[in-house]
Amino acid sequence: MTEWFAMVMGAGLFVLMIPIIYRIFKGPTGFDRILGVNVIGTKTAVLLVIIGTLYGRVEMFVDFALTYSLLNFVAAIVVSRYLNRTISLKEMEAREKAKGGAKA
Amino acid sequence: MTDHSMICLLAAAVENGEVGFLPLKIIGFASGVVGLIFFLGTAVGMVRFPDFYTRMHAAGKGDTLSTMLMLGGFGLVTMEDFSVGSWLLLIKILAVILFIYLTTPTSSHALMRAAFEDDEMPMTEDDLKKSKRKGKRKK
Amino acid sequence: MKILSLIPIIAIGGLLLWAAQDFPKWGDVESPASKSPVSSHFIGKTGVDTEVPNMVTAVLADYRGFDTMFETVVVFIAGMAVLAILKGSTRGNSRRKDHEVEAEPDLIVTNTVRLIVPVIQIFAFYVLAHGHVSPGGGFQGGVLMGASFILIALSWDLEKAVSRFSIERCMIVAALGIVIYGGIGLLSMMLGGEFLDYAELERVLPVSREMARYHAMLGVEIGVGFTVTAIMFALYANLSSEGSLKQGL
Amino acid sequence: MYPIIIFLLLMLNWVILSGKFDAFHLGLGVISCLVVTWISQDLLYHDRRKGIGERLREAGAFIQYLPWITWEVVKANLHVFKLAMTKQGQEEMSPRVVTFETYLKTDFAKFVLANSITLTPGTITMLIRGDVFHIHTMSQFLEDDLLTGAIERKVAEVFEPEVLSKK
Repeated sequence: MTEWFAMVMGAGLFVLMIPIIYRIFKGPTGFDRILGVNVIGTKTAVLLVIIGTLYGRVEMFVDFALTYSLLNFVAAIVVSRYLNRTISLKEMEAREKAKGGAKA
Repeated sequence: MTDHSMICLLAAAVENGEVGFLPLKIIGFASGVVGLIFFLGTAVGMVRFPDFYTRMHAAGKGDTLSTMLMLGGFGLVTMEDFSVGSWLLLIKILAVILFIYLTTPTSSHALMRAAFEDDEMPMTEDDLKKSKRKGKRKK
Repeated sequence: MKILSLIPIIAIGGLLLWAAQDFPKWGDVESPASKSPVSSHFIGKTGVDTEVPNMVTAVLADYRGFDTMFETVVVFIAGMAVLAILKGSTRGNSRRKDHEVEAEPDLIVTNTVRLIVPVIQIFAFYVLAHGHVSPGGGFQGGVLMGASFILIALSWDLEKAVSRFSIERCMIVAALGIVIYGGIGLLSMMLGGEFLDYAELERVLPVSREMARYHAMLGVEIGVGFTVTAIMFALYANLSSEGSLKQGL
Repeated sequence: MYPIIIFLLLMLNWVILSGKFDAFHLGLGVISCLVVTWISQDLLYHDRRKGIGERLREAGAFIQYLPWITWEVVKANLHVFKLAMTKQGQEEMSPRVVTFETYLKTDFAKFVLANSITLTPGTITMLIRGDVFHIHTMSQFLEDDLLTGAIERKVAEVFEPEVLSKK
């Protein structure tokens, strides 16, 4: 019964991930893609617990789930920070260009 | 009936060899399925919503509750006996839930702030109406 | 162009999937890996020799102790090389300085990080200390520990993280890890055994020969954890700021 | 005083993670908790002037606050579900950015308020500059709900009751 339930849940998660993968593929901006990756990452933690239920070793796989959700958080922070930084660099370059133009 | 006395009753039922812990399993199954339904809402929202900020609403909120419900459901389902080990396992799963509860809003805020400082302006009501009209005209 | 590159990728993926059919089934007794006498030896003897339930840890830290030791040394050398290359470099910095922006640390992110960094560190120690019974060990624990410092660097800025764990201290801790590892090996040599023959440690530890292996493995893992933590953070700090240790990513 | 509390909290954490109660593993736990307390105790409990009684009251109030916010999360999910799945929800959608100023003073209270706003239906905190919150909302009636300040009052009851009594 439990195995059957775990199988159904895993299959349901996989099916529902398809629209999100579509969003990652299509996404007009980079942020949409990151958002999709983030959602799938959170759901991977659930998938790990499902795999643990199937193998009958949940106490081991819960550790993996915790690590994975931590990794997901770090990834979101890194990406937002990186995009922030690169954007400001781009802005700076534009401003510099404008300054150079004024001088000339 | 308080939760505590109910758990004691359930434990007694298990010891007597009855179907005792079936109720817990049923609650677990139900919460898993409800979580899946909320995740469906997230998935559809991710596709249908018009711009990044509205999609963020779908992702940030749907993610929290559906993950919590699914993990909690599995925690209840795997509750085989009421030994110390299984209680610790349940508490560990609750810790993962707490972790997700804390980090999901934060990461959605961080992404949103990054997008906002990227001069990607959020869609306003007028923009939405315009895009809707355009869609209708195309049809 | 994108579509053109898709064709070989799909072809190679299909080829790999087709080749994967020839693999032995999961848990197949007849597969070459299960038939060889080496694996049956390890499966049968690990518990008797070392009292460690997790075979992977026993093989990594005991049967293959030399290999793991030099892996740790490789990690250390990688850190040293990056430091040596980037430490004196100023070419990147002069250009970079004009673009430094005043981004004040985000209130929500910093408060979340305040709450979760101690939890991550405890989790890292847990992974390190329970490498014997569940998956984990020195490398994994060290990476988690380093990640906690990197998280601090990301949410505030690099100066804050470096003030908590300076690069000099990083190098000391990294070297200390290797000294712990090699020291345990040397100690067992001085007590009459061979290098990294932990069983000889029973003379200084109040336990049996098998438990001496168990405890020595824990010590070795702690050494690996030290090195990996320090090198992780030093690599991040140097690479993200091009050696200047300012501002960061 | 505070280091001892942090040590005990970390020890609780260790016991939950480890699940082994023999002397060897508990000893390892004590050592690692001491190390973590030494490395990063300044991160937790930023404001050290508050007394222990005050902190206990805060913890109790926060535990009472949790069921309410969980119910809000459920409502938020139902709201998103409605917007995504029904045609009427699509019509109702009107995204915009709202700005308001908070009377909360400490950083931690602001952090809890911001995350609570993110979890309640239809609103996400976008930017905090000083006391000013920029919030992205999904529909009109939610915005009114936000501006009356129900969440803010709840958070203030937990962390800064003196601000409320002044008002």
